Amino acid sequence: MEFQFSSDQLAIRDAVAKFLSEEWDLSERRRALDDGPVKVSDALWQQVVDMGWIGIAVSEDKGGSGLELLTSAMLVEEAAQVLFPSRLCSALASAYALDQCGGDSMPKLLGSHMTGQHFVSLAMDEANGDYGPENNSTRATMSGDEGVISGQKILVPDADVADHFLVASRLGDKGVLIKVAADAPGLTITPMERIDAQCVSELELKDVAFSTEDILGDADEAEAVLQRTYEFWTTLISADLLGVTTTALQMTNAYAKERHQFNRPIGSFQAVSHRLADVKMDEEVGRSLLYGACLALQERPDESSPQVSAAKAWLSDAATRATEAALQLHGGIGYTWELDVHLLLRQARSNAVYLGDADYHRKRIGAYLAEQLKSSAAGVSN
Amino acid sequence: MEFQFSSDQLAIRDAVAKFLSEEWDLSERRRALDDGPVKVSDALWQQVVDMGWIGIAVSEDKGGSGLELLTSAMLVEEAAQVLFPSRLCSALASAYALDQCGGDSMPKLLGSHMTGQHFVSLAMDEANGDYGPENNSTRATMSGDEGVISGQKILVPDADVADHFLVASRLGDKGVLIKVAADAPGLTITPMERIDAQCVSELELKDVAFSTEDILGDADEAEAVLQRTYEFWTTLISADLLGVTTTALQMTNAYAKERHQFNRPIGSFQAVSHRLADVKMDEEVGRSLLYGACLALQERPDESSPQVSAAKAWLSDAATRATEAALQLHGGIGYTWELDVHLLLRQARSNAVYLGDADYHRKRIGAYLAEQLKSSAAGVSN
Amino acid sequence: MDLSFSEQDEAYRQKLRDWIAGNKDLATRTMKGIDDKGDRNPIQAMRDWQRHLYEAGYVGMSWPKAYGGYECSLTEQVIVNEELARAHLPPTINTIGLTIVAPTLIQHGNEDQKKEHLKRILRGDDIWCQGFSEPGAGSDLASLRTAAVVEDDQFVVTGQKVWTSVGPIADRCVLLVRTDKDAPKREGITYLLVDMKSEGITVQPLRNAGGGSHFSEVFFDEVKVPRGNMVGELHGGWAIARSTLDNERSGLSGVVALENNFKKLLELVEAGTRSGKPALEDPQTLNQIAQYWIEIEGLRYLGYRTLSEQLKGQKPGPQASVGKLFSSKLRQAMAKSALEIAGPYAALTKKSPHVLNRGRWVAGFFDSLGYSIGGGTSEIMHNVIAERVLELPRSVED
Amino acid sequence: MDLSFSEQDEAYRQKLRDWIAGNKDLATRTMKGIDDKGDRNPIQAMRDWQRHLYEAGYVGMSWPKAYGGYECSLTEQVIVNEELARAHLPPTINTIGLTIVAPTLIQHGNEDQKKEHLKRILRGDDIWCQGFSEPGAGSDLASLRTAAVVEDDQFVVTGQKVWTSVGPIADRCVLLVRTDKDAPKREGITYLLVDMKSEGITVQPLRNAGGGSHFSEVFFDEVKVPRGNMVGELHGGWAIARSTLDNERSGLSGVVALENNFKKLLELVEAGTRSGKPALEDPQTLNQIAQYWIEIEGLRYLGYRTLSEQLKGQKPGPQASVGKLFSSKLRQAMAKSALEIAGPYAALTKKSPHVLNRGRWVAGFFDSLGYSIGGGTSEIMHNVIAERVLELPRSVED
Repeated sequence: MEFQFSSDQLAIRDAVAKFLSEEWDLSERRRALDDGPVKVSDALWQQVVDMGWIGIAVSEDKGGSGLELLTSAMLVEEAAQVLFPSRLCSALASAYALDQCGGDSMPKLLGSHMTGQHFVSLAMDEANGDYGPENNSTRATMSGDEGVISGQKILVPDADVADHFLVASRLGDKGVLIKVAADAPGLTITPMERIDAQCVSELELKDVAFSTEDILGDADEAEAVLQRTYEFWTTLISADLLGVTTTALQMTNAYAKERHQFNRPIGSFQAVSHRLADVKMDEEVGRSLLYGACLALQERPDESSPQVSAAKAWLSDAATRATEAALQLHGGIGYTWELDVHLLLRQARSNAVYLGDADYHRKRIGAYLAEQLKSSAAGVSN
Repeated sequence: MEFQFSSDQLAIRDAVAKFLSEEWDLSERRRALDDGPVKVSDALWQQVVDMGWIGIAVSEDKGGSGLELLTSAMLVEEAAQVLFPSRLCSALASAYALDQCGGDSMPKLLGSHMTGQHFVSLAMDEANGDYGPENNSTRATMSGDEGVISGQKILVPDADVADHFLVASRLGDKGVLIKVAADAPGLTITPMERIDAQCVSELELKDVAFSTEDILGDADEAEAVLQRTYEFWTTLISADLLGVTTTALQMTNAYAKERHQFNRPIGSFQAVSHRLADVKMDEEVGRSLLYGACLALQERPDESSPQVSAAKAWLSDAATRATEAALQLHGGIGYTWELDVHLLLRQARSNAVYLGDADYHRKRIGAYLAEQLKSSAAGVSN
Repeated sequence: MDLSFSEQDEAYRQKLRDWIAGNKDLATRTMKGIDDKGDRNPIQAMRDWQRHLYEAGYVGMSWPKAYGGYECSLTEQVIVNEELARAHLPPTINTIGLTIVAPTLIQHGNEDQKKEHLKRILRGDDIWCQGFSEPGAGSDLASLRTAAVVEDDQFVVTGQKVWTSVGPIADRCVLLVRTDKDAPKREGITYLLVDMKSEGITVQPLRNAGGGSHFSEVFFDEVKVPRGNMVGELHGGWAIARSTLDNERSGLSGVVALENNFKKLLELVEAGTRSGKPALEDPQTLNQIAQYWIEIEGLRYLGYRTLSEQLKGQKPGPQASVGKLFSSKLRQAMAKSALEIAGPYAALTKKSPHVLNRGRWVAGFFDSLGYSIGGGTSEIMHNVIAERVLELPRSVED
Repeated sequence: MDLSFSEQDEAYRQKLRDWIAGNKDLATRTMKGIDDKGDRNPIQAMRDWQRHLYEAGYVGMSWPKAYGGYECSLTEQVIVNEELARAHLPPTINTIGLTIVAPTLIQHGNEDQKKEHLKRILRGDDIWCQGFSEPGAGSDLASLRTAAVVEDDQFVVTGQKVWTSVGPIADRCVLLVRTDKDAPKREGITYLLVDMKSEGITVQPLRNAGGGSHFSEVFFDEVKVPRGNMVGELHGGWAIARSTLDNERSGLSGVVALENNFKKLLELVEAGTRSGKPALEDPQTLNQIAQYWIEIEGLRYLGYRTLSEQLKGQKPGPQASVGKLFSSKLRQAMAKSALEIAGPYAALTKKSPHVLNRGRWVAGFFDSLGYSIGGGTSEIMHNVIAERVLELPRSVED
């Protein structure tokens, strides 16, 4: 039994942390709030690619490192701690999606995605008032091997660099992911400005053409590919929320030791220290749930929803609480533009409502529990 | 403009407090937890009656004092502060119901209720999974001037002393209060044991006979009489919750000043003092809402539901929080049988779910707000 | 118990409403930044607006007539607060002058100071800012370090203040300075009135977490302040500042602001969806909305209780901190709910074409986070309630 | 990452399950209070049960073989904790002996003490209670005042202890006494082993808020304790007691208890109504239930993380306080939800014919309130996390 990072993983983590601290300046995010979405420079992205991060969970026979999914989450958590842009998340998530496809073209695309020649992004969230791929209203219709997609996607990441999108669509009574080229006729991309300055866009699809081979996964697998990719991407967002939580706690903890008021460090006041203890509890529970989600995804990807939702629901709330506590406990200085606290808060709030908010994920768990009861299963979990 | 107690009311309050402190020992409640429901002795009840408490809000032409409804709430709050039994609440509520009836028999019954010859109680809550008279399933059917009632009522107070009950029933498409004698054929009374040792019972009604003149209020007023009585009684329960909140706060505040740990009074630790500050806030807001409910009931009884629900919802939560804080902040000693804290907690929890819990009352307000929106009223309140 | 206003009061309210109706154009012009001369000059427009309000009798209502006030009844003041807040009129630009400086001068200033400043404050001739907080002295205000040395008949001030509203446009500043470094920290502070045009003052806008610049930092480099500008005694400034901090209001106008906020939230609920259904049919949303309605009702009735006490001549006590603490919590909760209802659009900036209500909710969210910090953090408000209302022993020693 | 057990571990689990299956009658008999001789004697039945468990190899699993233990692996201990909790078997009666006294003796006792007590603790021959808390020394345990005077070769103990579990049936007691009044409070405390049959000891049951009497007060009136019953050095008792307080467990068996609790809550939801509809169709109820499920999952995975660290030979740190604080909060929230779902029946006692689940929920509610007080209040747990995990400066000075 091992339910923590292996020594190999710890070594990767340290290397990632070192690299990021040397190459990435999180105050870039502050600048981007004024000057448009935050970007990873081509040179830096090529370094990331060259280190093999994108293929870290991709199976070895497709050119990846085949490491367990926890490693991907660990990578994202480290990146989030220094507010490295979400591009890493979408790159990992689309690599995961492509990795599940046989045939010829998808593995090829995956290969060039991993080497940085292409960038594949994903389009899932919609503006229809609900979350989750099961509620998507983007529709694909086919006749023969050809078809068209119509619909609208929002908060699609990294359209500035993506040459392909994997678009979650309804096809008949199934949900599937369909690959669409960024320059496909009928596809309009409009930038959206997110409060954390990440690059997100709206995709408007009007009869965008596709063929059978653009659908990810075989006929009997395609729906599972969409669902698993959603679960995996959601888990990466949870890892991102955990990273933000950790940094918020560390920053505030350090400040509470250093800042004096009334001749004492403010961390000696229980109004401060007990609130930080609550944040610590939030973080520890969140970290545990994230590991649980990774394990579930690894071992039984098609039954991982409850664990994935548990992590996302908890961490959406926890990151919000942690960053709000950070702002409050820093007092006036925490409320200034120059301090990083609001950058953390912006990312936490953005991701808290990304790929399903806490209520949506609790609703999924509620449905799962009700289902369990109906099938009169004796065991609640395990 | 005056939105606080008048000097007359303050004088009454002081007299009530003095009387209760001399005549009522709240540790009676502890004894009753072992030995059956708590009782007010006949002698003490007669004193209460003789002081004119029961008729305090009854109109002067019916022999009461005709004081504003706030005075009744004040009386109940004082009584609750020393955990005087709920009999005062039910006596005031049934007096209020009877006061609204013309004719001959009801004013007569009211008269003897006010002088202590009779005791009239009320039966509203049911076990049908929802709260509020609009959801009652006790049914009355009539043919001519005669009729029968069938149904089940729970948590009916003071059946040990009541000779009549005012039973909330559906009659056709209306809700009404119907007077039923305690010894009426078809009526079975079973005691229920409440965690605060108050005397409550279940009433089982099987074709219990009544006639037109047992219905409270004229045909066009009867439904309003039921609804107003429900609002008034609910407000008195809110006052009871406020009294319990106040005592819990006072006890804990005193203890926090006196109890020393780590060479300091525990009230100097923010974990204690800030929680008490929150309870104080709960109490101040609750008191304000209670006054608002009394004013609404006084000035526009048939439109008072939102204000009544606001007070009940808030105080159900506030009293729960206050008594739980009292128990926690007293530490080990607070968890003992001998300390009064658990008596307050028991009463708070009992009344928090009496005549509608906080969620039910928020649901009423939600419906009111939705209605407001529908009728596209510009103003939210006022 | 009686919440009704007298006939006389209602007549007063009607007169005010008539004034508001008759000055809609003026209000609109002010909000567009057009001043009385017809020039686009937002600051001057706001000064002009305050002067008009004052001349109509709606500014300085409680002040002695001797200093330009109207000596109105408290009820009339409440009516004016309520009606102005409801009508969404422009605010008075000289808030600090009106609520902090003037009450201080009336209570502690000498006759010359009153004569020189009060009328100008009322008319908006001088806009005042406040120099209290410092980077190292936030919650622990009395530990401030901006120093003044007495030289002949003047003070020479050096140091830095922060969180100064209207800094860049202020004409004058009330300033707390340390005049005795060796005394206990509360006994070496002096209260000064400073001309912002004095040499050595630099004002730098301070951007907040939401990106706005409502505040500024003010730097003092050997700024000379005449001795006559001292309020009260040398080293006696702390008690004077403290008395202003206590000078809380009944909060009823704050309730109207919350009600306006709530109405917007209701509109959002009416238009929004939760779980793919209209939000108005979602029990959880309704439950939450109902809770906010309850809390606003509670604050309003709390305001009426405080007002009743004031009408009887009692001074509003530290109970007002209950309102401050409670309403900042409520404001934050409502802002968060709005974002939840906004769903995936919740995280967009006002620059995004997709943002809801032109970014009102996101901006409101960032603003709401400041309410529990500015004007005394929620932690300090808890201390105040614990120590001064509940009379618990102090948790903070100096 | 791997949560699976080795084949060997699974075989061990199967053996245990077989043992449990083969001893169902014994467990039922124990719960009915029938001892090995067939007499109705609940205490003896519980002692017998523990002895059988011990002889089967499921008590004292981590202890050195030299003192009667089995030196099992940590994984085996976890398996036993989980399986015993899942099977709803009777608990071991000598909990304090097993979890507090024995680890203390193994670490700090002398050879005579280990030989005399350890095996008897394992077999349930001696039931131990703990005399630490006093009426005046709760959270501030080190301020205890029960005093022992050294006379010749014995201590003479006078004072009072409180919150003593199993007091009336205990054979022995671990006791903290003050032996030096003038020393700083942590340096004048001695750790004693006391025979509960000693002259001068009076045990009085203490009723709790829920009406039960799980605890007692113990009075000491010039009780003589041989010097050989001292553990460690004279005045050196505090460090010994402290090391036991730190001796927290991975908490996985606590998770099973919460899971069992949650199952009962689900049954209540399945049967209950909210707003006149099945509670299972009420979004608010489902939302809340989902949250509890999430929190239990979180605690379980937290337990696995701690266990992983222990398996690597790391000592479980003060992180365990996170679990304690979190689970007491969760326990209270679940108990409150149960009462809410129970609706108007929520406020009935178990004596009422109408009460739900024979009063389980009301009793559970009162019990849950004790969890945030006993074994270190939630306030103290917050301090522990703040000071020992986050390394913040102390908020409590001694």
